[in-house]
Amino acid sequence: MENESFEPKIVAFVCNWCTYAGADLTGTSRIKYATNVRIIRFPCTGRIDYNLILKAFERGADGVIVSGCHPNDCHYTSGNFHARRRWIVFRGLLEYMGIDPRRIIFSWVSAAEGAKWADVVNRAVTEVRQLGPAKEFNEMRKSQAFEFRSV
Amino acid sequence: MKVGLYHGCSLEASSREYLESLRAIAPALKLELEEVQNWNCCGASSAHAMDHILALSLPAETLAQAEQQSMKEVLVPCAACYGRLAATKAELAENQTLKQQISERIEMPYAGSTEILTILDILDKVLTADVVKSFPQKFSHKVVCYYGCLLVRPPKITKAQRVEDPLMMEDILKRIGAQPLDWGMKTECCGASFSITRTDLVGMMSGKIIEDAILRGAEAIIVACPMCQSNLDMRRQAIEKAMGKRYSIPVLFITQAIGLALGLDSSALGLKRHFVPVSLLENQEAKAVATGKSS
Amino acid sequence: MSRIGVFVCHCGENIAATVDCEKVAKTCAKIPGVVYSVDYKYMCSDPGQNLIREAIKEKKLTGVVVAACSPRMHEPTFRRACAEAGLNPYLCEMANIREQCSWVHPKSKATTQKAIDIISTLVAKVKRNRALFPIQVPVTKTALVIGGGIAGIQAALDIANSGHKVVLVEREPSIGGHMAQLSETFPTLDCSQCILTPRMVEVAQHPNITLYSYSEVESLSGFIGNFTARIRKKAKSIDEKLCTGCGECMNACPIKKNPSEFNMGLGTRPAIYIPFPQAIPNKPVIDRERCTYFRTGKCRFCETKCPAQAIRFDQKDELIDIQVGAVVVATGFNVVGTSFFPEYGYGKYKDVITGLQFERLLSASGPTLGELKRPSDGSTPKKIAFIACAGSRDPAKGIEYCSKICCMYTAKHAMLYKHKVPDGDAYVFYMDIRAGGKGYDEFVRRAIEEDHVNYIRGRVSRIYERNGKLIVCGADTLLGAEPVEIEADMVVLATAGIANQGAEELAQSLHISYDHHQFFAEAHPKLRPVETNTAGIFLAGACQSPKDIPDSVSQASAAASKVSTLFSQKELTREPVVAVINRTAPPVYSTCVGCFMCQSACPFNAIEREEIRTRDGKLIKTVARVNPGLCQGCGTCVALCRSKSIDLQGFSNEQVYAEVTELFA
Amino acid sequence: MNQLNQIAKELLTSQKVKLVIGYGEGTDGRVRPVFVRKSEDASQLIWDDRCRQNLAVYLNKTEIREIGFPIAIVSLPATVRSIVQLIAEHQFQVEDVIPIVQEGANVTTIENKERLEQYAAANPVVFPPFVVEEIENIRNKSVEERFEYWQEELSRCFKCYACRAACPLCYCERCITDVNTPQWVCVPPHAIGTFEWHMNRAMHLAGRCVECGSCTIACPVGIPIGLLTMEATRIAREELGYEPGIKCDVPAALATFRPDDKESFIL
Repeated sequence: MENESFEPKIVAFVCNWCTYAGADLTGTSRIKYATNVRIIRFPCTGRIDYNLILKAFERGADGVIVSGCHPNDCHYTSGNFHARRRWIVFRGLLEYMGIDPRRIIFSWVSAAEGAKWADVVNRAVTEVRQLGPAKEFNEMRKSQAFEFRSV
Repeated sequence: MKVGLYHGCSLEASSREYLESLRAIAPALKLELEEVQNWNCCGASSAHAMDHILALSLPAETLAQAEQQSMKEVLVPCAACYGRLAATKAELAENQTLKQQISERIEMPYAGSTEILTILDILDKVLTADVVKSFPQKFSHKVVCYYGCLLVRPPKITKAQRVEDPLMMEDILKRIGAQPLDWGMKTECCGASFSITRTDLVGMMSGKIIEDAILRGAEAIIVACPMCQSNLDMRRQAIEKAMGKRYSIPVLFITQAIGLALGLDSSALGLKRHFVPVSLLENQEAKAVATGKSS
Repeated sequence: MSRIGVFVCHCGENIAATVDCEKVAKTCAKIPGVVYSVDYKYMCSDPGQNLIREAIKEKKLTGVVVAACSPRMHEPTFRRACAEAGLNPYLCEMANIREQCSWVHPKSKATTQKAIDIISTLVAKVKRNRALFPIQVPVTKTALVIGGGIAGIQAALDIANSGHKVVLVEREPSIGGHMAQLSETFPTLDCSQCILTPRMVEVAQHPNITLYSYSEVESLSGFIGNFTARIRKKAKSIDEKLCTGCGECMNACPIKKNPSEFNMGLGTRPAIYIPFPQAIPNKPVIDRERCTYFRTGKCRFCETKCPAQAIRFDQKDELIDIQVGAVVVATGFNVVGTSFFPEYGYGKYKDVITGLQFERLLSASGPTLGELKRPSDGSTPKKIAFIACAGSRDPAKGIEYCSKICCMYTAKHAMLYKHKVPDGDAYVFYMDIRAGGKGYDEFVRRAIEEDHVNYIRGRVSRIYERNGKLIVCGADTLLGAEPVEIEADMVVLATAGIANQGAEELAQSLHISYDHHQFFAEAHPKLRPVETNTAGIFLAGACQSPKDIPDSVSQASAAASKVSTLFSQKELTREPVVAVINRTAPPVYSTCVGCFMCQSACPFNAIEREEIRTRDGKLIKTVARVNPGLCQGCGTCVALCRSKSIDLQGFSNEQVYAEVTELFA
Repeated sequence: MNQLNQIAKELLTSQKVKLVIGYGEGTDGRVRPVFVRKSEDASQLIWDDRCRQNLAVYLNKTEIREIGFPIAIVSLPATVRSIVQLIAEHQFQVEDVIPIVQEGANVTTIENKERLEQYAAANPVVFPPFVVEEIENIRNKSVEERFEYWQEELSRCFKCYACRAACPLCYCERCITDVNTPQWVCVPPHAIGTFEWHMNRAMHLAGRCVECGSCTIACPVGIPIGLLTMEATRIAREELGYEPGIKCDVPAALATFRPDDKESFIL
């Protein structure tokens, strides 16, 4: 839409047993996808704290991907179920406070879905590119008293 | 039960007896048939081979017409017409742009809300136990049911169960007292449209079907599609030439079998129009089944 | 101040092709805290690992980041290298710049920059890593083997012979599995009973093996070295201690006409039965669905006739909890029935049977005592058509894989048929002959050349019955797809091997993964074929994918050796990636406020309550505590804790926080 | 309110409780919490429409805990629900607290779990009309308008944490805002700092907030922050099927799950 040339910065929080392995499979199958995404590995989606998503946006991310095992596939049996509950509440609150929920892409990607991972990434990049830079957080950051030095 | 009726070309021409027998048995089955106004050809013969849009527009126009007459269900006795109408409905339901294009082409609104039923669907619904109780006699003959192809295929459209070994006709015939026999040629090809260009092939393929029916000791072959009936009945000389034997086993529409159970006379059921005389009672040849010898 | 070493791998061309490794190494050298940054062609090779070991010693590194392939691949390798150089292995992290960077992006500045970004996040993480030490966990030196087929038997014997206790659980009344149903086995044609029964007896008599037949595993909890398995011992209605296996009850039982599962429905068996003569344990079981007493309360003939008064109608299912250290899953496979094939008559023709049913007809202990008789009229079939790939390699039927064993047993069937009925004609319709084992192809050649089995390469399109004969309509593609019609007396379908019933439920209760055919998933098809992703649970036999007896036995022995290595150590060392709830000085003792949300969320019940009391016993506060033995390190509690009182070693809040903020620095 | 004074006196004289927490007359017509320990002071207790503060917040204070359980407490319906939620979160047992409640005309005490849960369930939240209207008006806003609304409201927040102090369910000794390794919540009260604080407060009260309104009352700059925790609880109620503060032995909403929790946004 507005700016086709905008290259969004996206961080991906993924679980080690399914989506991280799926992303590895995307690699072994040499499926290409956009370079905008940086993956951070967690033992399980249950370990992904919503504060990290806030922190990513606060520090300048334009989009966040959160992905893990399909229900019933979790290596720890219920990590993804807990995560899903948190995402339902967190996403609802974000939207209530005026943040466009489409900036966070939630997905289940199993260790066998290499192609799906590439698809999730590419869709995320195009969608966030259309949404443009994270204007809500940029606006909030403008009112910060001093520039943050990386701790 | 009130239901729309789509004739199609063969019901008014080569298989007039199918329509006559249907009309004859309808009152007894409490079946009200309201003909679809100015229906047109369903494109079964060649339209779908030549032009896809034409092949969709023809049945769509008929269905649009039926919608105009606010018909919820339309009975399509001929299997070929059924195939075309059902396929069109399915394709247009999936593809909205095509649906739009077709309704512009036929200059009529097309919603695709009408249910399309085969003769077997309707008979299954109307031939209830108490209706059959009022039948004057039983159609107690040993018969084989021949489905041909379009009645059950393609399964995605017809939603038929047991596509390779269907039992719908057997189930209906049992209700009127018939004794359907199990045989291997239920869905074997009769040669279909080669009937015109390569009658020798039809002779050989339909011949195998007739041969197997005789072998099983069937007194008649029951069909529910004009094409099957015409190949097995009208092409009987070609069959006898190809097989080098004479066969006098008759080929009846299922509606005619029901008509006989209702005690209607043969002219009402159009039995006179058959190439192979339908004389079930005197026809001994079918009884001397063992060697398949014939006069 | 941390002294981090960054080691960038070329991985031959795999990384270097699209990532400028020298530039990456140079740029990473400038990251604050990095004192050594170098790139090398093969980091995982010995010289590569030496590079790390030397650097640790010379530069006194406090942390290492190896930028190469996925940590799922070589994290253990590099952590071991660091440990050998004296650096705590958990101060070494891997940056995945191959699978998740070089392989998935074209050669460009952005790709190289991405590699640098990935490394800098891991450097930020390593700066906050702490030295961690493996947790020592006691190992219960007892193994649980689920499934009493040849694979289960072999695994149980191997483990028992290495001096450990084994509990073997079999769902059917007797062990033996499908192999017991076979007449003779390819390629040597030795009789399956003769080679199997001694092993079954060995299992029954082995002091280390406890056999629970007619029982199922209901649930499994705990983790490697410390599983608790709940076994449901279904009521046999027999007191096994008193019963001598004399068989009087079976003769007395009036309800004879029950289809025998062992004979695949061809023969019959009484309501109180043993599946086959050589059954182990050789004690009958009452089939409560068919026994008149359980339906109407009458009869009880077996009770009157039993010399040992061993019949117990009121016997109840028993639930037994056992502690085991490892589990071998050997639940075997099943074959598709004839009703699966519309084109072959939906299973309505009696003389169209499956390979297993044909085995029963060939077997001396079968329903026809080894005499080949047609199920329909009992006559000897003079012409048999064997159809290979019935259901297998058929995506339209949803079974796209090859079941691996059918070509061999079809050749065997044809050969045994010719031995029993020399003047009979055997036709085999096949697509390709897959006889890749030792002595396998020679076996098939023998069937063709010596026993004159007619092999026709082509599919069978339809079978219908005429005049008591089965008309098999096929085509011979080697003779120009010329139609072939055979009037056969019997047709044997080599039907597809599929997962056993209940495989999915078992996998879910054991928490092991399975594929969309319900075959259990091995950890790595090439490198870890007999392990699952769940530590301590191993696989053997056809439950992992259809396979023949030699493969099942070798997998069983492999799984057994894995169990033995697990049991060889006194204690099991476990990854120290576990959660820890903080403790601080008095008077606070811990920032945990005892809401115990973590306790209800923990899937492994690893969180306990700890009462902090003064020296005179007055309760100060109740806080949560993590049992490191049970905690699997999923971290659900860490993200859940409102007061941030729990942290996960290896993925601590500071580490993941640093990774995120570093990315956008 | 002599019924209340009567009950309080009896409880104190019979040593059944060591303390009665209630409302008393404050300066110039305002009401203040009163902590009665001697039976003769029971007369200080009053109960009229001015008494709206949720006294359950004092049950978590260390000074009160040192006096020791059991403790009687004058309870509005919201207070009872807070007590049930605190019991569910293992802060104290049912027998530790004796709520004094109004049932119809008379004042009684609750002393067993069934009655406690039954009373909590029987008196759900009733929002005054102006609150209902505010909730509606925010809901009808678009995402952008809501962003403007909250940015404008939260700009007045200077992080005095009065809301945290007033909330009975905010009983952490070291709050997440006090954690600086790592610094989860930015300390200064600029736009991002307040956003992160209020987002965390709402997430921490999701499925726990009994909507007593104390936080909104307590906010010195009049930000309707109660709406945030009410939204969190609305999500827990409508999408997770979880009602806070009515059952004593149910794990917290975000500490359990249902395999078929509905969501429409996960690819």
